[in-house]
Amino acid sequence: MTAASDAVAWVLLIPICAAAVLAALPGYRLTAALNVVASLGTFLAALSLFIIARPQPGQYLLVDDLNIVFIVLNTFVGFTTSVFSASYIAHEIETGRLTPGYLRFYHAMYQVMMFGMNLAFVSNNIGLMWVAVEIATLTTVLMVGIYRTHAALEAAWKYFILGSVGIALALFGTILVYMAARPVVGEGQDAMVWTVLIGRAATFDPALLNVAFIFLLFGYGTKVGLAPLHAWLPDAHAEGPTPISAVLSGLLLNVALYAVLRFKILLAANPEAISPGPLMVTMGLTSLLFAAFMLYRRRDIKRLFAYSSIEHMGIIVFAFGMGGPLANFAGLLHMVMHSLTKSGIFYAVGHIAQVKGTQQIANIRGLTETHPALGWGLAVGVVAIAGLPPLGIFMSEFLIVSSTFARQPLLAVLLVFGLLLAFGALMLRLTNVAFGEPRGSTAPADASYMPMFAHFALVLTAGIYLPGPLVVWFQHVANVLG
Amino acid sequence: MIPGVDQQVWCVAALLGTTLLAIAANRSNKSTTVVYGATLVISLIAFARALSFLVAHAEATEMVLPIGLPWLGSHFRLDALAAFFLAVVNLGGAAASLYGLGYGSHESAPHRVLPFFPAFLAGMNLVVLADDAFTFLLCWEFMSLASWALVMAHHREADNARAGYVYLVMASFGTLALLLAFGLLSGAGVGYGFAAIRSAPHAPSEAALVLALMLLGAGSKAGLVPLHVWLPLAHPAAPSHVSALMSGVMTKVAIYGFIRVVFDLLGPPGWSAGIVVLVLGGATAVMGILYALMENDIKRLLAYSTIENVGVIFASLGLALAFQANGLGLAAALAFTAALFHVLNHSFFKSLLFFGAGAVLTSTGERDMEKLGGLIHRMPLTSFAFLVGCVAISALPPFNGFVSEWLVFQAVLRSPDLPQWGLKIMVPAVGALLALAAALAAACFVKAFGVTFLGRARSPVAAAAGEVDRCSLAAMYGLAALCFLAGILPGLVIDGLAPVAQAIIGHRMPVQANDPWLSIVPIAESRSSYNGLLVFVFITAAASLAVYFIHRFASRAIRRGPAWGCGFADPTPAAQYSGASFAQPIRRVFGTLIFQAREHVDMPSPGDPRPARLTVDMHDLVWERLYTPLTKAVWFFADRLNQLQFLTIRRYLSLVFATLVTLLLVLAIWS
Amino acid sequence: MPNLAFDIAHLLAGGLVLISFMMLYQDRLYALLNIFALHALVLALSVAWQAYVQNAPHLYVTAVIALVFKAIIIPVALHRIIKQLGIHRDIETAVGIGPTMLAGMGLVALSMVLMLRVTGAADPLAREDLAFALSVVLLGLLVMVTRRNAVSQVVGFMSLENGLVLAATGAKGMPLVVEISVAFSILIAFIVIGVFLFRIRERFDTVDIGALDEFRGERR
Amino acid sequence: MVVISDMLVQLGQMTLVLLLAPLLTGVVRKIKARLLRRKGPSVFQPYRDLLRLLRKEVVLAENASWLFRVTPYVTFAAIWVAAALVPTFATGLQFSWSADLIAIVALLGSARFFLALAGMDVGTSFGGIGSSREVMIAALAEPAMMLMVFCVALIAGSTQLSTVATFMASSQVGLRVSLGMAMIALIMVALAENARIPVDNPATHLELTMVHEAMILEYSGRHLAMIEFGAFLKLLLYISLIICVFFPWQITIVGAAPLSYVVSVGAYLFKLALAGFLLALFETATAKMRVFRVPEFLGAALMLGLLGTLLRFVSESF
Repeated sequence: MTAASDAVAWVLLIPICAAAVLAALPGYRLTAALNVVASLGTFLAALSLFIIARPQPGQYLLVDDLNIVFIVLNTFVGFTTSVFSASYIAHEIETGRLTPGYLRFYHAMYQVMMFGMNLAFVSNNIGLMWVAVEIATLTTVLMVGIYRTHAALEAAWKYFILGSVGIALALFGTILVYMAARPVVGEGQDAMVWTVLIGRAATFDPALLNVAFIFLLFGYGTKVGLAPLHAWLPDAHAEGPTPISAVLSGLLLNVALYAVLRFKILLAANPEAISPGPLMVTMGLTSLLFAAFMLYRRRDIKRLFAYSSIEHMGIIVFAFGMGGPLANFAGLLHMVMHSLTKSGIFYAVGHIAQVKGTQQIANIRGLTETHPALGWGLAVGVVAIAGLPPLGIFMSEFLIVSSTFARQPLLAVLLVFGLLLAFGALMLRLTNVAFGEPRGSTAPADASYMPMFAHFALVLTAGIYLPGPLVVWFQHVANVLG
Repeated sequence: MIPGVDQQVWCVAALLGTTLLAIAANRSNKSTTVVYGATLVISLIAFARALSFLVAHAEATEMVLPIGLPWLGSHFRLDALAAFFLAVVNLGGAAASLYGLGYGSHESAPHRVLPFFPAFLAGMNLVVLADDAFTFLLCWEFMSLASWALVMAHHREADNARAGYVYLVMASFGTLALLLAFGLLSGAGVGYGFAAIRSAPHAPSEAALVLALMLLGAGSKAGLVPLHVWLPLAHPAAPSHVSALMSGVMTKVAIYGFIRVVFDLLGPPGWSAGIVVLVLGGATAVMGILYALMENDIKRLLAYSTIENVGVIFASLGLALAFQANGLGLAAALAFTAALFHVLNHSFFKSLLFFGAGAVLTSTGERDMEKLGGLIHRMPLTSFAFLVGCVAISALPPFNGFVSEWLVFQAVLRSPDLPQWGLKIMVPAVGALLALAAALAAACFVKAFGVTFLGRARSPVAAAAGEVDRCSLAAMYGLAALCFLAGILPGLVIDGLAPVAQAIIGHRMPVQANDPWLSIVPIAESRSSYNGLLVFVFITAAASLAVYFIHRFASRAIRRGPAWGCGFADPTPAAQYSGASFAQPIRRVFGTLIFQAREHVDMPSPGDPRPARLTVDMHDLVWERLYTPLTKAVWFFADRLNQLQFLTIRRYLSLVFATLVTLLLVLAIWS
Repeated sequence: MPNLAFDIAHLLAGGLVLISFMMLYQDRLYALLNIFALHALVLALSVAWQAYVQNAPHLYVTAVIALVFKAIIIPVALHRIIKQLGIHRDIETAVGIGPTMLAGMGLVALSMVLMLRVTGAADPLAREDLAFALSVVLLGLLVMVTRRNAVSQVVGFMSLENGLVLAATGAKGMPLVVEISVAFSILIAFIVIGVFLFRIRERFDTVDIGALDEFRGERR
Repeated sequence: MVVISDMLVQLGQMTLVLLLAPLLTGVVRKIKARLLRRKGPSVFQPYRDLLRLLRKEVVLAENASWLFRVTPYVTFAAIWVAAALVPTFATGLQFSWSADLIAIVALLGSARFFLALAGMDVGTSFGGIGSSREVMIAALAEPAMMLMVFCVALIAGSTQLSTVATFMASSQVGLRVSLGMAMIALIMVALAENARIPVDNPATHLELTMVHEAMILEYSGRHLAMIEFGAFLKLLLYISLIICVFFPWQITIVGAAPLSYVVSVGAYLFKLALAGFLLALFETATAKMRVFRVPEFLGAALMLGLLGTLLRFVSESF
């Protein structure tokens, strides 16, 4: 075994082993610390993939330019969220919303989920990827319902049912891809291996691929949260523990998106198949516009940002749908920035909701006065997510809009309309929450600000300066995406 | 040392550093002095460098920083146009900093102002320096963001929160319009660098679209009607020195953006574009000043007056476009110079007036003119400076406002040279609008000064007001002196603007320095000329002569007595003419149509002890016809779509199923 | 012989589609469960036939799972749930039977149109199989969408899943088929347990709108 | 030499307007009185009034500020400078290039601006009424005036009054519709600006109907004298302007023989007297209109000005 395949193994082994240990250990301080350590270990292992030579793609595992971006992002946000989670959960234990027993379950599930997501990224087998995505989904279902309140269970149930249908559709799509590949590649394992498929995709049957892509787009798109498949997303975000909301928005959506992208590449490699672009553009725009309108009537702060995630997923899918080096680059950048920003926002929102004892927007006011760090943190986050400079999302939106306008002016106008709508809604809420006459508790927040500010610092840096190697990398990936 | 772009960028870096310093020294009580002191020094240096660039007719310099858009870098460039606007920005910045040194000490929440003030200045500097689309937009929006934070400084007042919100949404709308414009300009592989955009050919249809988008984008920031609605909300909400910057300087940065893209990057977009800009400018000027006249909040009045001045500037830019499209270089240079001159002038007197309003605000705590009055006795120095500002902005000789207005009229009078009938007829018509706006402006500032500073105090706070601190006064008098100097020595300014016109239009106005007696002669002496200095000397001489003779040979006795009150002795100050009543004749003339103003008189019959009441019902039609329906539409759709949040799982599944089947159907039919 | 293999596979798959239609037609719960058991039985036969034809013994495992779990355990469990929870025996349909049947026809036609475009390079067995599987999947979804009753929705989901298994086994040499069928069985078990645990009598979403207001703070 | 003679002409012009202005008003008043079958005061009565006022002490309202005291001199000076720049009997005045027609309009605007402010200084309702009505009238009169300026300037190709007068005196003008319209516009503006009937009544003593007089109600003594003098000058200025632009016959082009100066002064005085007679005749024949009818009156002037400007293009194209 080479060092490289070791690193890949570590990325998968650390979470799964940690999950086993965490399921057995009592005491929340210890488990929280262990959770952080395990997440850090996974992150470091993933980071090492950057440095050392990559392993040859095998039957099951693969590390290439595309997924390494996702893995590193995934493990990083996983790590910061575990830090946030430690302080968040401590508060939940104090207030008695969670019992230590559930906590053990929570930490174990956290690591299983990380395992599932990492596996989805590194798998070279479309079947394995499907399994991994489903593991990640099902664990989050369990975590969403962890509070055992009526609303939480309802949300989890909705998530579960809609997710299951999504699972089924994605599987059907996967089978269809296998069927398309079999006459060319031959029976058995090989016809599901990604590296083999992509090499010979041009000779696959286009009709099968077309139908397959629609099913895959629907199956995985349910998890991306594209409208009208989004229904589970807002409730799951709003009712679960906030670290899970952060992970859902920041990571799980990316996992599903990654799967969609993989199949998009596959489809694009076949000249006779329909081009996936228009389909993705349509769904992206629909999601963007729909979510933008939905933002206006939100009264729950977490559900607000959940809809904002739908909106941004719409933008990202739109960008990838437009294709071309510039839009793909922008889409990738947007995805990374959205993950960092949105999870950062959820860190802030988690503490805010704890301090104020409510998630109702109407009951939270004047945060910059009572809790300057949280209030300004949230303000920076919302400003970032709304696409204002000098933060990273501005750059990606700039590239998406300007590159689209030159090619499809009408689409760009619609896009801009959606962006402006969403901007208006977000700023309306921010104005109420961060400013004005303070309302609600003014007790000092017992919060860990590090994860939040670390994320925002990264986003700020990226908005002004992207390191050269990273850019080259992204550009390369953008070219791969076609 | 050759003035170059690197020095300007260093100044910006220093400003950003000041921001960090202000964040770090959050609660220190010295921070006000330190921050404003630092911004004062930096702005002065930047101003001096920009000015020396203009005077030296230096070559444009460029630099690239490895930040911003990765494969492009951040391009910065200092050319004549940028140097002029940098001078405007930094002079305004320096004045505001000086004013802030005094005014800032009254600030209740300095930690909400200090960090953003230098950032705002830096943002405006950067917009002017930017030389690629990404950097430009980034800085543009950064400028908006910083000023938004300043608007939100006094966030507890609900009005301010709303103002900030409207402002930010409109700013974002503008930025997105600019984004589309740049998307169009940089399309088809041109790239985002300004140099590349400049050299690429642009089709006429594209040019028209870019112009429309620029009018939306830069126009919304500058305050073109009907995109102006945020301006009278946001500018007054900020602390006064920031209001001065926003009104006096930030709108100029927006105009810079318009000039940079339309004149420089796009090339002249045809004469019909000129008509559009011209008419929009004229309409904006009249509408803006009418709004101002109806206003009784002194800062809002000033903000509306900014809209008027922006209209004047756009009208003369439209003239420049029209002339340039027809190859009338000299006339275009005249109109363009007039626009720039007005940019400079407006930055002087609008800052001055906002400073004055700020002084009144600090001293009385009141912005409502109906509660002020008689301040000329309590604040003599402030009132004199404010008076200078009022005279200047009313375009009265010998101050600077008149000179730029005069130049605009001279440009209007070149309209017979234009070949197109539309222009021939529209140009004098817009000229009439501008004349109307100028006359109304005079009326408006008679009201502003008269109600605020003259008469008797209408409230105890006004009666107890006192003079403001020296720093504020120094800032006001500095600007007042500039208003005066630019008014009596306009030739110097015009010569200073020559390199800008040369660079952008390709022509320049004749050299004025050689004209006798420091006159200005835009075209030829037989055609028109003006000499502010002589007019000033004549008036002074004539007045002094009269004073001398009368005091020497006639009477100089004075007796104080009660004012004539039609037989009523000592009526209350409430019996004075108020701001609303002052505006009433003009409201009757214009208001019925433009504001749908209706007066309702409730006159009790004799013997009825009720007081008589007059209520005036006015409507802001732009809000009611444009923005309210838009907002309503958004909320209507939001409400409708919101039903989707409350479906049952089966219905959600049906949604998924229906979409899936639809797509499969499309696939079946299509392929 | 190959002809016979094809004919039998074709017959069984077509039978599945037919039984799906019967499910659409049913408006009695117990009858629906019985028909589902039949559905599972036919699936088991079909899978077993594929195992025989493809000479893939591991598929027998899938067949057994289908037979034991879906044709016996689940219907029995659901029978009990219906009794214990006292669920109405009539199925509340959201759309009338007639239109539903028509829609079902349309869906089958759609699947045929989509799948028969596939070039003959894929062997006809797989092609027909896929067309039938797609029909079953879509009909299963249709059942889920048109029925208001929780149990019948579960049944719809299971018939959808049967379609997946049909497709997977029809795909010659596809790996992981057994694992997938096991995973799905567990998933279904979860759903059934969920129905039982949450006492979902009539619909998946028992939560009334008032509760939404109360818990979500979102108002219509 | 030329410079000195030019200077002399300029100085002569300045003193001339100063001396003539009260006389013109006196003449108008006299003619009006005669038309009304009254005997009327002497034509020199305005001089006497001025002298009387100058010698009296000033009664200042308690609340009056420095602005109130400065304004009379400023307005007087501004109007005087403006009047001195309008060619009366000779073009090419030494300093005529220091301000063109637009600047003259603006100078008058300055005078009015300060006067309106002074009206608000004391803090009574009458001053306010006067000021607010005055600025309303000005807000309409000024654009009308500017349009007249545009019309004339577009025809003459210059805003310089000397050039305009020279051009108009030359034979290349002919009769033009647009010029006629501009002239009517200018006359209407002049009536409004000088507070004449039908816009305002200079002789009224009922506060509520006053415009100009209400504004200066608080003035007395030498201050009032200055303001009155300013008003005399303004009337002269407008009439001179009409003469200079539309009837510049016999105006002396600079550098002509001394005799021509005498002729042109004579011609100027004749034209002035004629204008004064017409003004008196018109004022006697019409009644003052309500204040809120004034916008319509001035709106008509504005329309005429605009029409004149537009027709100018039409007539040019023939």
